[in-house]
Amino acid sequence: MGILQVQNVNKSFGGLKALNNVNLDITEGTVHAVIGPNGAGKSTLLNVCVGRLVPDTGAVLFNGRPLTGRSPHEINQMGVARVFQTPEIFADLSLLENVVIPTLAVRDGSFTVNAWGRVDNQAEIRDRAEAILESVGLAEKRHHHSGNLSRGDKRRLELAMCLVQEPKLVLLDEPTAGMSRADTNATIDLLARMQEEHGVTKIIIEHDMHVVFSLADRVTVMAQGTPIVEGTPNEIKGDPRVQEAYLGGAHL
Amino acid sequence: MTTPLATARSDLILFGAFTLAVLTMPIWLVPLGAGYPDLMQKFAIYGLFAIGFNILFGLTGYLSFGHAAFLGVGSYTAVWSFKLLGMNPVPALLLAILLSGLFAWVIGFVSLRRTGIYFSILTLAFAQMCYNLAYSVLTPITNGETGLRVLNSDPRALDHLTGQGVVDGPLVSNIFGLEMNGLPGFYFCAVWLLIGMYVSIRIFRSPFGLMLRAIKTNQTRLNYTGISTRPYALTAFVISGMYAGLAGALLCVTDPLAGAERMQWTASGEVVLMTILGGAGTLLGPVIGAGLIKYSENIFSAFHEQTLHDIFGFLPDGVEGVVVSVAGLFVGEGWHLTLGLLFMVIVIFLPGGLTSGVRQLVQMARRSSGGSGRSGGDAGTAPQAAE
Amino acid sequence: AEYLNKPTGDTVTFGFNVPQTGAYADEGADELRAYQLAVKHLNGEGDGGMLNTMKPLTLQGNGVLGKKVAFTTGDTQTKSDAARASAKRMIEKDGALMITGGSSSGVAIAVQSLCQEAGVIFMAGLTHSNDTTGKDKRRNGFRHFFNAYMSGAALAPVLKEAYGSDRKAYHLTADYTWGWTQEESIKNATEALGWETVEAVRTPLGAGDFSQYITPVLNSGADVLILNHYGKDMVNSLTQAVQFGLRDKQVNGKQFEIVVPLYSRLMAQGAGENVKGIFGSTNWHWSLQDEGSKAFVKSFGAEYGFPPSQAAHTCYVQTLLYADACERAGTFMPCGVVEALEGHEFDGMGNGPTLYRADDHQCFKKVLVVKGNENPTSQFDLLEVVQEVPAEAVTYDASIFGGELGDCNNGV
Amino acid sequence: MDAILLQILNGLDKGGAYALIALGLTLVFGTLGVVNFAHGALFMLGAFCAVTVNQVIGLEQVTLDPNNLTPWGTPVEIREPYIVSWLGDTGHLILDYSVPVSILAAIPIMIVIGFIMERGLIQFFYKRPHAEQILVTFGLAIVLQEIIKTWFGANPLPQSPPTALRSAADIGVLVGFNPGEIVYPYWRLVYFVFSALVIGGVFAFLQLTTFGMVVRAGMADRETVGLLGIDIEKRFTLVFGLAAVVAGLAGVMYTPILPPDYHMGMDFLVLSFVVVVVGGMGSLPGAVAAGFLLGILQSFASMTEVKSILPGIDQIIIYLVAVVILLVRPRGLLGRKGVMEG
Amino acid sequence: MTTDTLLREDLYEGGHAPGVAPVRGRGGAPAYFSAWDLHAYYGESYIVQGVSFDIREGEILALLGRNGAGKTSTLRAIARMDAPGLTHGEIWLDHKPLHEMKAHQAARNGVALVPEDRCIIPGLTVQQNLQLAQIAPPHGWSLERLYELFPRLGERKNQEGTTLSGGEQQMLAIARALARDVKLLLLDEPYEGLAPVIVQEIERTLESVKQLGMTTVIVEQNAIAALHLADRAVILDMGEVVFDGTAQEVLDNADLRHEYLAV
Ligand SMILES: Nc1ncnc2c1ncn2[C@@H]1O[C@H](COP(=O)(O)OP(=O)(O)OP(=O)(O)O)[C@@H](O)[C@H]1O
Ligand SMILES: Nc1ncnc2c1ncn2[C@@H]1O[C@H](COP(=O)(O)OP(=O)(O)OP(=O)(O)O)[C@@H](O)[C@H]1O
Ligand SMILES: [Mg+2]
Ligand SMILES: [Mg+2]
Repeated sequence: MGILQVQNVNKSFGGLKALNNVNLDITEGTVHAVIGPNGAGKSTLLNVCVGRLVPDTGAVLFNGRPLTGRSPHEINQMGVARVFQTPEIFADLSLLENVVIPTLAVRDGSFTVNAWGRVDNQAEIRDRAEAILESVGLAEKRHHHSGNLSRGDKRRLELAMCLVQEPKLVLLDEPTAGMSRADTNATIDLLARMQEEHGVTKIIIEHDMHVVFSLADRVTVMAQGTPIVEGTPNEIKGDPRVQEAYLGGAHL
Repeated sequence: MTTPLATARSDLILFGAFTLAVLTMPIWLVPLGAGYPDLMQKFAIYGLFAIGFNILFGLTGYLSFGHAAFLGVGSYTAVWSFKLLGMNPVPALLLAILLSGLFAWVIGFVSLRRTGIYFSILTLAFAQMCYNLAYSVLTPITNGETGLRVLNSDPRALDHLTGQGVVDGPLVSNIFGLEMNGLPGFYFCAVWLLIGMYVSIRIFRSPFGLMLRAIKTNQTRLNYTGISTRPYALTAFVISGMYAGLAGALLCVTDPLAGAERMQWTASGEVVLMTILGGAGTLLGPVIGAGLIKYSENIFSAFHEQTLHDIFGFLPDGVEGVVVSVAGLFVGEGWHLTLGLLFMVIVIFLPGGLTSGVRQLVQMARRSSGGSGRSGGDAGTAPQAAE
Repeated sequence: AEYLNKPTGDTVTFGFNVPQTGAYADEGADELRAYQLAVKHLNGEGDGGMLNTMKPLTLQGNGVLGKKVAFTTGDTQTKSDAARASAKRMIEKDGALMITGGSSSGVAIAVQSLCQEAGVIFMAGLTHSNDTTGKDKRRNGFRHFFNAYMSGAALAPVLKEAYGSDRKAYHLTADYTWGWTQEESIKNATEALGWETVEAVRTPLGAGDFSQYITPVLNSGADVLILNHYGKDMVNSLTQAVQFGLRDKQVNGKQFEIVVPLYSRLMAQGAGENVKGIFGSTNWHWSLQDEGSKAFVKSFGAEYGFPPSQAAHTCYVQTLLYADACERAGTFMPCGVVEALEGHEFDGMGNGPTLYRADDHQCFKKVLVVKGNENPTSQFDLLEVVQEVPAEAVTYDASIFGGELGDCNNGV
Repeated sequence: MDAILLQILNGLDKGGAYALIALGLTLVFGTLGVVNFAHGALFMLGAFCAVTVNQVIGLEQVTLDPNNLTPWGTPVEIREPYIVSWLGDTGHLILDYSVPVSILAAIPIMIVIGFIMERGLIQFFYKRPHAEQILVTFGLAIVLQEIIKTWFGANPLPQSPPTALRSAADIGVLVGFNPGEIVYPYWRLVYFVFSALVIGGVFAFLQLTTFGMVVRAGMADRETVGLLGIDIEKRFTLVFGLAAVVAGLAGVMYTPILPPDYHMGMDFLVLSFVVVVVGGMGSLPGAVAAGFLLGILQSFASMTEVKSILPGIDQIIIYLVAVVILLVRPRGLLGRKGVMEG
Repeated sequence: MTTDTLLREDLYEGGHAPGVAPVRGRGGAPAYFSAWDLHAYYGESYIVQGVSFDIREGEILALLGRNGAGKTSTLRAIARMDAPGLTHGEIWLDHKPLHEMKAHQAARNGVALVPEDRCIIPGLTVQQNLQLAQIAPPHGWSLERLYELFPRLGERKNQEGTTLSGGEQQMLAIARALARDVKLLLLDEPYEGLAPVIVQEIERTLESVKQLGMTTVIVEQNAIAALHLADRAVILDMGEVVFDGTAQEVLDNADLRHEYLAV
């Protein structure tokens, strides 16, 4: 049994069936890519997993415990972190503070009034935060205002914020969209390295096939709210349905 | 604004300078015409009120338009404590903090279900309900329009126990005989202001404060970071409610009367204005804003034609007449005009309020004298101490 | 010092604490004009005003006790807190020995108790609640203005004469202490005539639109509407009541009537022609023909170009009375002044022979019953004096409103 | 029954006024994203347009009567409006209709005031935080009201409706009630119809015209609209002018009901914000719906029967309803997601 | 000597007389579009630091560079958006001084920006989004013609624009630009976040736009794709131009690609 199980999930927006009876089983320690045309319901699927949306029917289980009905912070505290399609960061704060916050969240839990200690005196927190910034290549900018980062940098920052929590499962929604090749490659390296070091389970949504095929152990292809094919990257490449629905004539 | 570089040392310097400035107020305020106890007490009390408000608004961005309710609750509690227990301010302050905290918890619990202006209007609605009821229906508790006062016939249990029950002068709050009016009253308030300021600095620099600022910038992210935002915001709300309650109680310690207007929306608006005027989210800003508003309220309104003639007496007659009549528009009954213009001028020319506006000006001056490069662009985004 | 703020130089400072902002700003401005006139007269400038008619008179026209009168002003904003802050400034910073002014009872009571605690004299301005010299009276505080009880006592006989003794009254009352005391006083007075009170409805202060309180009057069976409102509330509720056609109505075979127990000329101006023919009471009116009134109107009118309001009158008189009391006492010491004012009888100040009653520091004098003028000859000629009710008719037992004067306080 | 009907009428009338004031506020907020604390001041300025027009048409010729002295010794003034001495009865008629006549004057005046305010001040605050918008517009409101106070004094200045509309209409008879049971002032009926017309007009303008489409687009994303070659600022200025006119007209027409004074803007400020927020920030239909809802509830809460059960309910009803609605519906009656929630 | 000083001197020798469109060094023909020494700030952050390039009529220019190089900022500065604020520099399009204009004036003079995040206007239908583009003159393609080019949009014309899928939104954004009379089309990452099928579709669209001879600047992370489409390439780094040459040169120069584009 996998770390994350999506069971018969349905979700509609008005008349639109965004998720149609989705079943998914993610094996612990693997990188699972979800691809599919725009509007296939990939982001919606992630939103259901992290509690941003409540499915109409069906359930999502994490390590056998249901995620549905829990609030986002509880889900995160269980070890699920998420990178959004449009970066969600603390735009008014410095990069360092941006990563300090998730670090504190891991240490202190979802609510602790720690109003007396100084943040800058908490060495281990700072060290961890600086280390993670270093590893995503943002260390130099750590005192910058994060709202002024370019989009690519915002993505990386958000990734750092997730990774610093050492989650059991990371959900990444197009982590390299808008990134230059160089940065994309760096991100691939980073993710691959994290994978080697910590073996964190990941679900990645990506349109960049280069990323998908470099990282993914398994790939699910979605179209119109339903997974149509699942398999290893190589199986997917050859599948005619995938070619038609998603890849078009793209050469890989 | 950014924490990591605001070192403990720079905070200490800030606090030391602030302490010095506050304690020497009776000296340096005299030339400004503000060196009399009542106004200095008001500076300290409203400064405290604004500091507390800033913990909520400056850090979390939740703009409460009903904070005067807690000021009122604090005042009423203090007077009731005087009436029932006795004129010692300590139980009055403690009870006021406690009760206003409780009120804030209830109101905050409900209001914090909403954000943005919806939150503001919820708090406003609660405060206005408190005000309207205190003014009329709740008169048995609040003594309505006249205001709640301490009477000689009140029980004042502790006073009677300690043999201080029978007073043949006015009833004034006192600690072991030291009466809390005049200068002692000011210093009593000043001590509380300093405590309040110190706590505020600690909160600003703490993990808790960081979480509050994170609430302001991105609640969604915070939720997905495993933080449940509501209890943080509620704690901040309660803390700032307690500051307000403390301020309300101090108002009654220095002058044992609690009136309902203290809870009116204009009073809530006033603390909002104080905070924005001085600079929301900065440590000193709110205190400065509070001082500025209270100063203009008390000093500008006190001018009248006679004083103006005295001031401009050196001018030739014809000119003097014109100057006095023009100046007369801005003082005395026109002091509101001055206040309005002050708001406009400050916010137009000093965005971010007095403190941050001044800081920006200084930076701008520094930049135009220094060179600029790509890294120069970073100067604006690089961290600074809070003030 | 033997008392607080004992003047050491050649001036003595009075604190004029009036509303300069808010709904009563015009009234406050008029009060301030009167105060400045009073200071002039006390210092021997101008034509002397009521100093020429005041009896007995010890003032010399050279200031008070040889010291020139100086003054400081402040804004009460019609809020107790602001008024007290401003009064404190006068006492602590400007060294004022006497605070006077105000346009509402809440503020008057708050400032009066402040002055008591601080140890200066408070000479109330316009305050009409029974409480000011009733349950909230203070030894250091004095009121020349009349009160709600006197309004009722003065109005009732006139109303009976005009509208008969078989009437059903409907009260709309501003929901705060002054409104309640007035409602109570008028109710008592009219019920004693045989009127029936159909309903007494409390309206929120500053309601603005009173239509939802007025429509129920239409079919309530009442034939008189009594508006226990003051200031803007009175202007609005009266205007709107007239618009709802109340005055054109016939109920129980009688013409429907409206009564505004406390009138002021400034308010009447605000309500415009809606006041025509409506009864009420006031403390004083500029058209009075006694020597004191004439002298005051003359010097005020000459100075400012229009006649004084009743608020201006009471403030002017209070200032003179205080100064005279100091002169008579030979000291500014509050306790001395209190003694000089208590039980003091005087005349020539516009309301006939007057007594400052020692028991509650309330003046007893003539009360005017007035009616909105049907044919005003000028913009100031809005009220017509129907009757000058003698002091005896409005005097009551000091104990009925409770309260304690306490001891006088010199502030040291 | 008649009491309830009358209260419904009251509620509609009051609601019309609330809606009209809230409408302009929402318009400015929804389009320009500006929290305008000076909106009440615009309402007040509108009312003082009526006062000014009345004073101008009623300008009097003053002759002194040396034989007749005032008690303070100056000759008595005899005043006669010029307009009457020139036009005779027509003059009287114009004077009588000064409030409706003021509408003609108020429209251009309010447009100009709106333009000046927007160009001179508000435009610089589009991108500033709401808190600073509040501070500056609040300052402006104070300045405006103080100027009015210096000019016109603090006392209310009564304005009469035209004589023909001064009394109350017996509208109950029309629907079968006894005479005298349901009477309602003509002017309030006029006000209600007027507010309905203005509200309808504004809606039609924004929903049915291209201008409206552009403005709505500009509300959502001003930057992109600029990229399409549209000078959105100009249109925003027009919108601000429109909002000022709506507020001003609401003020003009309200003068016979509530004698205007310099403070009336502040008196309505909090209320109008509550209405707007209960309706949902940025939603015009919401503002209108909330205006009527609060008006009617307030009327009912003031009934003696209700007050005897819940004392003081009429003092807090608006706020209580606001709390309840905001808790049940997160964004007010018809609010949009994401607007002013940050 | 850095590449860019070399290029500047090479291209803009002698500068140009004020008020007159600069003359292009290369070939001597007047440039259709030229940006001259642009400097722009976001508040206090100095982002565009002296960017200059020009384009001939009908040419397609690929503007490349890594994240944060200032590509978007340059496009926004050219389109005269409020941020970043242009503090220095001149922009000329068809003899019109864009640097003296505001965004809407620039748009009226033929600049059309298809922004990074598409900016479909919420609350309006597809059709209304297009109509909006045709309110201010001068108009470009008719709606019919646009629906012919983008049949998917025609099918969804009454749907609210923001509910379209990412690819459709991109089409709408391009169509909206074409609905105006475009002299200079600025495309900011038109392929971002799109499925390969859709990318191909957009590519085809851009090919057909290219056939029309529309002067275009395209910013794209997918450098190879952009270079295949483009005639010329400009590479930005840290807010400065580090390369200006033909697209083929970049494709041929592996070092250059490696250093600035990592491909
Ligand atoms: N909150 C919502 N309300 C209405 N419709 C929605 C909502 N969220 C998503 N949709 C619709 O659901 C469908 C699936 O959307 P989703 O965002 O999951 O697609 P996606 O696979 O992530 O596409 P892309 O690759 O473009 O990001 C789309 O048609 C979208 O328009
Ligand atoms: N609104 C802003 N305020 C301040 N700085 C900004 C802003 N937008 C962008 N920047 C900064 O400007 C620089 C250039 O950003 P720009 O968006 O132009 O880069 P880009 O080349 O388009 O990058 P990307 O490929 O990531 O989109 C970056 O360093 C970024 O941090
Ligand atoms: Mg998606
Ligand atoms: Mg970009």
